[in-house]
Amino acid sequence: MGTPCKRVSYEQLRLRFHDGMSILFGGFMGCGTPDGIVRDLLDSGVRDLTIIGNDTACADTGIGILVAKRRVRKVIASHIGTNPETGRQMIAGELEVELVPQGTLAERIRCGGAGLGGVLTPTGVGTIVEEGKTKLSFDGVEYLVERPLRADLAILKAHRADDKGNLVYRRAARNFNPLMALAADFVVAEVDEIVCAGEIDPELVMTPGILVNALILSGEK
Amino acid sequence: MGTPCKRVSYEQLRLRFHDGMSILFGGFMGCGTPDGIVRDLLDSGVRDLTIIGNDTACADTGIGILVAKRRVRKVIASHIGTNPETGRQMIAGELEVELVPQGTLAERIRCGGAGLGGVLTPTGVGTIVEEGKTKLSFDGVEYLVERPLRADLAILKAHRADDKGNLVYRRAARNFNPLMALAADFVVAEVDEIVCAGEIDPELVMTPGILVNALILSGEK
Amino acid sequence: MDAKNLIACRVAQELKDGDVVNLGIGLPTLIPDYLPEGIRITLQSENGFLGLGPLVGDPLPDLVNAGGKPCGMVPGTAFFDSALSFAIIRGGHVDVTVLGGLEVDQLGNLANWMVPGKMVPGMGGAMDLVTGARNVIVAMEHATKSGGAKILYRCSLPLTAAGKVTSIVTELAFFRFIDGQLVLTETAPGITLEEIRAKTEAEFIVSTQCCEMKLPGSTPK
Amino acid sequence: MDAKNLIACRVAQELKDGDVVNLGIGLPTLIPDYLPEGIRITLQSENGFLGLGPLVGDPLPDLVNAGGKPCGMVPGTAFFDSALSFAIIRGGHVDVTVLGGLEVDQLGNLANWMVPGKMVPGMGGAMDLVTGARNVIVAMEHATKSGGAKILYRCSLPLTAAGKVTSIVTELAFFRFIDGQLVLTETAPGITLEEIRAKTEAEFIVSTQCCEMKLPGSTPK
Repeated sequence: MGTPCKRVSYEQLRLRFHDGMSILFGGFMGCGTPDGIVRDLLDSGVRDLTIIGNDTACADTGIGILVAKRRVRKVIASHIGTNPETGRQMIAGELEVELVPQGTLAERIRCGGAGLGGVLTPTGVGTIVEEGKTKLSFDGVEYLVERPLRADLAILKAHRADDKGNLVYRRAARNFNPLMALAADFVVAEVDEIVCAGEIDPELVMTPGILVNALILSGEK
Repeated sequence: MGTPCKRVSYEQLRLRFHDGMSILFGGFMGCGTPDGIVRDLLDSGVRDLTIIGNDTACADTGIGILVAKRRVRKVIASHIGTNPETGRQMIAGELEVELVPQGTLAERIRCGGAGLGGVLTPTGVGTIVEEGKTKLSFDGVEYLVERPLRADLAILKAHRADDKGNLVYRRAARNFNPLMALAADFVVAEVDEIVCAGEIDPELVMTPGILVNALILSGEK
Repeated sequence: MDAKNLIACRVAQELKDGDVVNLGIGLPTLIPDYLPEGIRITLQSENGFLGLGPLVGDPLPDLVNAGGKPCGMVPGTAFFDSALSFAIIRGGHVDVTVLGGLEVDQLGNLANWMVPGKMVPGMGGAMDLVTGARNVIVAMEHATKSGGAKILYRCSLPLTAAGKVTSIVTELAFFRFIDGQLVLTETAPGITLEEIRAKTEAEFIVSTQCCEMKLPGSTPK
Repeated sequence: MDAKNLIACRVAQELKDGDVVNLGIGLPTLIPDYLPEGIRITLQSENGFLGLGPLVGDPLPDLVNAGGKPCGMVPGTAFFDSALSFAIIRGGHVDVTVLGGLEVDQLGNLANWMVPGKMVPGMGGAMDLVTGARNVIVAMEHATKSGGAKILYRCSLPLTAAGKVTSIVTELAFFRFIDGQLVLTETAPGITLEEIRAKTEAEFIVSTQCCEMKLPGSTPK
């Protein structure tokens, strides 16, 4: 990672795609999802994906298009209601869906990136979410042990990057992106702008560049 | 918290001090510790404190002066080596010290603020840190269950605040401060400057104002 | 005033100056229109910010609410990632969450995220909100479209959380959970106790102070 | 070159371009002076930043290293809180940690944080660093001041972590842990195998490729 700039082309990025891979995707109803990379995943023909993120957006937005085009084998998300294709394929038995409370999803991804073996959360106790999970009680309060999530690839959307890969997200597009930056074997961010190292205020960096393997300049394709 | 400004005087803050209380203090070797509030704790005569933070600085800096002046009953920290008073009182049996690995300390405080019952960490497995703790194994890896830490009061140091209590830390003074902002019943930040709401870029806020009960303007005393 | 606006208006009277509030989609989003004079609340948006406001003028890029729709922000807004967003929610830093319900029962159980075999949108952030917020207000129409009871002896649908509901507001009645018991505290204008009993399956106590619902003003601001 | 500089110089040759490195206090801080031409590393500072550099000119407020001393920063620096700092450390995002040792044993155990009854400074970040970093290099003088062995059959002092050391560099020898076995791979200039055996309690294998330590150049940059 001592190279002068982490910018790559879609061609170079495609070397990281393979059938059956798992992908963490940033975004919340499409806001903060790297649309260019999603479109390239679609164009690449890669399939049997496991996708992990907050929601499956709509059938024609964000990550939703991969579901609609049947490239996905399994979804791990907190919400699928806005994409009717996800529910339809799930009920038809064509798609495996694991629903995870949103806060638990954030913690599980955080654990995956932080070397933690899990967290104890009260969320889901007394509901079907607790099925099959280890439970611990302390001081009379029950908690579920929720285990880490990681993926082969994380695809992020940031607003600005410097050539070392330091990232700045914009407004509500931050959401899951900073957590996913630690939780995959390869991390690529699609960004609107790439500046020189030193041009981003070090206080403002939201994801340190050492976590980012590659940058795609938005709309470059 | 709908009042126009959260700024308080030391006199008002002192109403929150009481003997035997627990205090989370920001800072790392004094950097990021609110020196004015520490001095006021000393002047107030409050004693039998439990203090929780990274280290006890030196005998004449940061939180260290409270130890040196014997106001502390218990320390929970990752490092006490730079303040000879802490070690001396500990060995003499005058001060209880709980040593916690720094990353585990961060997670325990984070759990305390985030409503989590604990985390599973590999840190400390096979060492005396595991004594008395629940252990869980998953996929052949052992983890310690580390439990949350909270306190009656959190004392933070930030660089800028707006009148709603939104905080911006400066450089390496951030450290434990943002975690502690969620983990105490009352949270006060000593700041160098207070501006109007709207004058801090919303992207730059590192601790949302809803978490901060009171602001002390640095050097105000 | 129709049922939804009546419910929103009544819930708005419950909010206190300075409250941090998370509003679910649909009916709860009407609540800010009915806030009493002088009551200022801070709206939390689970996709990662505090300071949600109505959309004024053109949408700003990446400024969307938790429904993915363009929105505004107030001075003093703070953006953050999903981990901090749910640390705030789960950690008890949200004073009030208002959300819809499919079923509520007399144990304070809520079901609002799935109808097995029919509708499985996912829980999104609801399980964490209901588990972590200090006050959980269920704002919903009293009965189903076909006239069936929604306030039950026991929920039949999969739960969102067990025993966490603090109030129920419908177009007919206001119920509070007091010491674990469901208590009717207000009846809507023109509604008789008999009508409420007829449309409620749950056993409830009628408060000795039970009175007519306070609905100040009538038209939204 | 004295022992400390020899050790620092040899460790520096182990670092690869782009490595993220955490250096303990004392001897390890000499390492950057000996980096080969063209090798650029990023220094992680556990108090909360990536991009530590030497102090140039006047100190900046709140810019201190993990020893609390004023330091510099490079272009592209990023600051963050202690939770992210240790997520980076524990999560395997630090390529190399170099730290001193009181004892190391042939199982890869390290003891470097306390001498019961004598010196209990605390573990600080060491337990997390040794648990989480991909490569753990112990850089220390081969024997105690009184000539006692420090590379032992089994550690006698409380451990920092169990079985995590990957290399040991002293002024006499370079050892690597290969498939769980301690292997001598290099001898310092002018040092005989007999001398190393005499000063080492641990059992070790001599690599068939064991050679003289490579120490390019001689004076620090």
